[in-house]
Amino acid sequence: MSEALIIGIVVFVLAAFVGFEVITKVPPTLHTPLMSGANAISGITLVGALATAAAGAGALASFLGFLAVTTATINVVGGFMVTDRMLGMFRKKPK
Amino acid sequence: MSEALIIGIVVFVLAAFVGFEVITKVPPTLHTPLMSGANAISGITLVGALATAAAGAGALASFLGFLAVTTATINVVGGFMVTDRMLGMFRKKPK
Amino acid sequence: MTELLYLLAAVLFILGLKRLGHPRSARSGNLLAATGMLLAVLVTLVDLQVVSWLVVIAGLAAGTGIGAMLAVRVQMTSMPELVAAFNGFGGAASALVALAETLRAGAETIPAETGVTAVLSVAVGAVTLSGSFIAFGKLQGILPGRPIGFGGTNALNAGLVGVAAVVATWAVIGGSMTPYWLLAAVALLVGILGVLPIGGADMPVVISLLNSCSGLAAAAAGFVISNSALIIGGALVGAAGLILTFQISEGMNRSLANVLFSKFGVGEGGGQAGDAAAVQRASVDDVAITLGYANSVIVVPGYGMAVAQAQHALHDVADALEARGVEVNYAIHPVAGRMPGHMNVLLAEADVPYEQLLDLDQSNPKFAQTDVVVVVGANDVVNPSARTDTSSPIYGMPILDVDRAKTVVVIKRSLSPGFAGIDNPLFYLDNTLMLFADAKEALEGLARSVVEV
Amino acid sequence: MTELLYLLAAVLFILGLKRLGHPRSARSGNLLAATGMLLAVLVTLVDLQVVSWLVVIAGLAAGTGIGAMLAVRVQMTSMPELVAAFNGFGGAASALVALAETLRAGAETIPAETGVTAVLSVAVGAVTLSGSFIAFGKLQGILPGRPIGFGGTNALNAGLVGVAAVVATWAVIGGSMTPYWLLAAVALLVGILGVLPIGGADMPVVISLLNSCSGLAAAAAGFVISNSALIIGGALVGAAGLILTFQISEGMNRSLANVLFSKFGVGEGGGQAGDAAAVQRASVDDVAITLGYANSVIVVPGYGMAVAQAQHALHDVADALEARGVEVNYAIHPVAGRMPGHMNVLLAEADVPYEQLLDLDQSNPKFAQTDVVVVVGANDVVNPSARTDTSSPIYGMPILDVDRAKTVVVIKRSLSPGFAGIDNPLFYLDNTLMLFADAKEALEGLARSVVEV
Ligand SMILES: NC(=O)c1ccc[n+]([C@@H]2O[C@H](COP(=O)([O-])OP(=O)(O)OC[C@H]3O[C@@H](n4cnc5c(N)ncnc54)[C@H](OP(=O)(O)O)[C@@H]3O)[C@@H](O)[C@H]2O)c1
Ligand SMILES: NC(=O)c1ccc[n+]([C@@H]2O[C@H](COP(=O)([O-])OP(=O)(O)OC[C@H]3O[C@@H](n4cnc5c(N)ncnc54)[C@H](OP(=O)(O)O)[C@@H]3O)[C@@H](O)[C@H]2O)c1
Repeated sequence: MSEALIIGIVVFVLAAFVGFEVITKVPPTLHTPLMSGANAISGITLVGALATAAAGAGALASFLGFLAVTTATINVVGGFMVTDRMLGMFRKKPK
Repeated sequence: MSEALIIGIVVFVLAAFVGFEVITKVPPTLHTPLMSGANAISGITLVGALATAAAGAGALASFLGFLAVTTATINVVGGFMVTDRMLGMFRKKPK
Repeated sequence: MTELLYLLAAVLFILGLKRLGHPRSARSGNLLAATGMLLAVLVTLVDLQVVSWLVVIAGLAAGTGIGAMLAVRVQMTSMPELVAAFNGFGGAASALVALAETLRAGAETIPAETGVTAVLSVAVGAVTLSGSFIAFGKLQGILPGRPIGFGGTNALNAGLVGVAAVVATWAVIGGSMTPYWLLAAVALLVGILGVLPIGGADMPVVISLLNSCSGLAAAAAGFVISNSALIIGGALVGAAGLILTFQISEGMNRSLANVLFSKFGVGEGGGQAGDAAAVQRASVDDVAITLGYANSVIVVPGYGMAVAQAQHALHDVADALEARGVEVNYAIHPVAGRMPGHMNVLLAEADVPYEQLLDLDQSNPKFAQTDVVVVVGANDVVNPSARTDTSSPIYGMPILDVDRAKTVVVIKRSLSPGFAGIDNPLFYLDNTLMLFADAKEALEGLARSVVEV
Repeated sequence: MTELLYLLAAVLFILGLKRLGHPRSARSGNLLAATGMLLAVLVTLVDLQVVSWLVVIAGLAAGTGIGAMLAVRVQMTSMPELVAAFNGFGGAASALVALAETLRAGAETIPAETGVTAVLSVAVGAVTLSGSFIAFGKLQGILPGRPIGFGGTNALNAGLVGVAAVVATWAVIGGSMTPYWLLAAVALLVGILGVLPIGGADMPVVISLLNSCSGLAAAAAGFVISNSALIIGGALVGAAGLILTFQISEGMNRSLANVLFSKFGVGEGGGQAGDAAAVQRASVDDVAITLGYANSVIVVPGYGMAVAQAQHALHDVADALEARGVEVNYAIHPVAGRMPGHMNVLLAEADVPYEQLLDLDQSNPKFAQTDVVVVVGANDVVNPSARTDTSSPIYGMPILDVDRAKTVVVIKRSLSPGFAGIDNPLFYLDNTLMLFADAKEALEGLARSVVEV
């Protein structure tokens, strides 16, 4: 196994533990926004998509890269915005 | 900054988060055993002590290595044993 | 430096997720996570040797435009399906990253261990994509909400997973692009056939599980391109999403396996209406008198309130009653409506005070001491057969025990069943009055009449 | 492979710590963590090119012998100081690892960034060592338990920390061993002067904080020798220990800063006894009658019960009372005795049923409905001046409100004060009876007399 793979595994396992521990008993009201926020975070794949798109290796790879950036950006931007909108509704508007 | 240092920092931060999250509200009865058990885990420095002692680089370094192995082993062996003894007393003995 | 900034972004994700779990801090948590994401993207753009800026900028612009438009435009009631759609896009992106990277590096030259992670990313990403869009379709009503499938669905799916495993092995050892494309196709099929047989009521669980998958796909893509931000962020969401999935299915009183493989609620879809002669009807004025002379009233809102957008009218009725000295509370069932928290959001929009919202455990002991319960467009969540009828598809689900109140008023348009497609014995009880009307119209009428009695 | 096995060991540590926090799983958690440690050590031994097996084996054997002997031999009442001693050894080991490694690699040749981590490891490890042994001395009674120090202690310590920082910088840029040795010496002094001014009652907090430090020292040593097991394990303990420290000081109703810098309980050490003429004395037989005809009795054990080893006699009295139909419970204050959980351990040893132990929140509402409270060798934890006397050193500490019971019986040898060195107004109340005797003797007498009344 390569060094990079091993380090990746160590980092993955630790981060997964953090993910498990960080979510404690969440009130049902917050299930949807939390799901939506976590979903936006999984759009971190955008960083990978940028790397791929930037490399510009051939038409097909570029096209895939473009698609990847677009879809990932939809996920990120839409995800955080809609979560914010949902959470905004929980707050009483000042009259 | 070297690659190794950066990876070390990433791993350190993630592990610290795990440590923070893993300890939730602990009943006072368990404060002492938990402290004692955590203390035994910090004896992991024994692994480093072994590496140093094994290298055998000169009398002084060897002596320091020997001391390090001894003190770390006291920490580890004594720590886990005394924790177990404490926790054993919490259990009702079967009559 | 890049790595440390990625770590900072990851820390922001962690703190954001943590805060998202608590009512007071949730909004700031979302902002924190978004800040982390912005940081990660900026760092990447600065750090990269960008060859084709055009592709990058076009992609970012298109994605931002589409994402923002969808997020702003969509109706409150459609938010769950929107989350599903976004999630599908995320899965697609991870699969595409792995495909593009394999293509760029050359399928012949990448080492086997990178191949393994690429294959994982493609497979999990594609399942997330197709599964999420089937969920979207079910919630939007494009596809029928009821489970679709035949006897051997589970077996067929198991077979497809086997095929995917073979194709994946081929990809890792074969050294050509063909099996990668094939794998993506098979995985898309697995996602479709895996979600179709699940009833629409369980979609929140499915979406949450697919969300966890999209995290894993991102982490796998991170291994392919050796990027720690993807690995950490993906692992975080993979794990947190899994825990959340268990919590959501627990809130619906279902086990995860049961949700995924049991075709819950194979009801007739449409469902037949009950016997209208057997119920006691009441007019708006009858109900106004009953309410006006009560001491305590509990309102139980359901999906019908959301459809009719009757939350403001409901608040007006409550105000009128409170002006007469009647005590008014709201009992919120955890799965009332079509997404967790649906009722809370709508009532908050109508400025109903947070303190008046009672959850299941708070409200159930109160019904026996309550004069009138008003059920506004709710059905399954107040169906007593969940307590008594072992053959009912919702048997065992904790419900709001409104039948214990002195009088129950049910406001709905007909005797049609709700989501689960089953009849409701509550409607035929001696202490139940049925007010057949659109929720908004009925409540507007009530608000006027209550003042006059 | 080594790295993955280290990761497995770290996972066992994490699971072990998690389980240690819950009563049912605590013991298995400790075993899990110990298994992880064994794994890490074996992996290291297999992986290393050991040059000097003699040094390695001698160290392991000596450490195991000493550690096991101490762990088995020590009295229950001395466990906190034993934990302190072990912790000191751990800190020493981390400092020694960093020193030996710097020596081996050559202080001239190691890069600055390794120097930084080496310096951290030496400094934190040395503070942990000396601080832990001062804590040990205070708890053992070798050093006086009361705070030792003079007005400028905090300032002096701040100055020493400054010196340490200068020496550390010298070490990083200087390229010789001298500043490393010097740093170790200064850090030892900081540990001594930092802990001396802290009262013995706060030692559990101090030990827990030093435990967190020893984790950080191990992590720093891990950076020096680039070992992920040390980094993960050390960071875990560093963070978990810090959280635990806050919880312990919270349990004692103190803030951490207050513990470290305020010289709490500068009382006269010995403390004077109160006025014996002002109290109502009672004999064993008087108390036996009072208890025998009560309906409900709550026992409040304290440090005196531990000293007298009176837990078995206490259980016999409770049995005799229960045979007469009297309801008996035990109220356990979180800091009764000399370590958290002290009373629970002793009562468990005497087979007192777990259900009869009430904590502070459970017992305080009960006292007003209780006929007789028996205080066995407790003092500070039932001192009402914590509620009322703003000048008292224990003002604000939550206490057991035993003075609210109909009758209070206090069993102790004299009117001498307890740990905090202050008099106790409880003893002079009209509803308090003092039974002056050794706790064990008094309770053995009571067990006999209660049967006869
Ligand atoms: N909360 C979630 O996360 C979630 C997600 C997916 C599924 N579900 C499922 O959805 C169901 C929720 O229960 P529920 O009691 O809220 O709703 P429900 O059982 O679906 O019943 C809603 C009722 O509202 C009535 N209605 C519809 N439009 C109306 C209008 N304009 N005015 C007045 N009434 C109207 C309908 O009767 P008429 O046609 O006679 O008017 C219908 O019976 C549960 O089965 C739950 O498992 C929940
Ligand atoms: N739990 C912890 O973690 C911890 C750690 C360190 C310090 N502390 C401190 O320790 C104190 C604990 O309070 P506490 O009420 O349990 O104990 P305490 O206030 O220290 O009082 C103990 C009493 O027991 C009596 N005693 C001693 N030997 C006895 C014997 N053989 N028979 C009968 N009585 C005997 C003593 O009075 P006579 O001499 O008159 O008999 C003394 O007044 C608190 O101040 C706490 O802050 C607690």
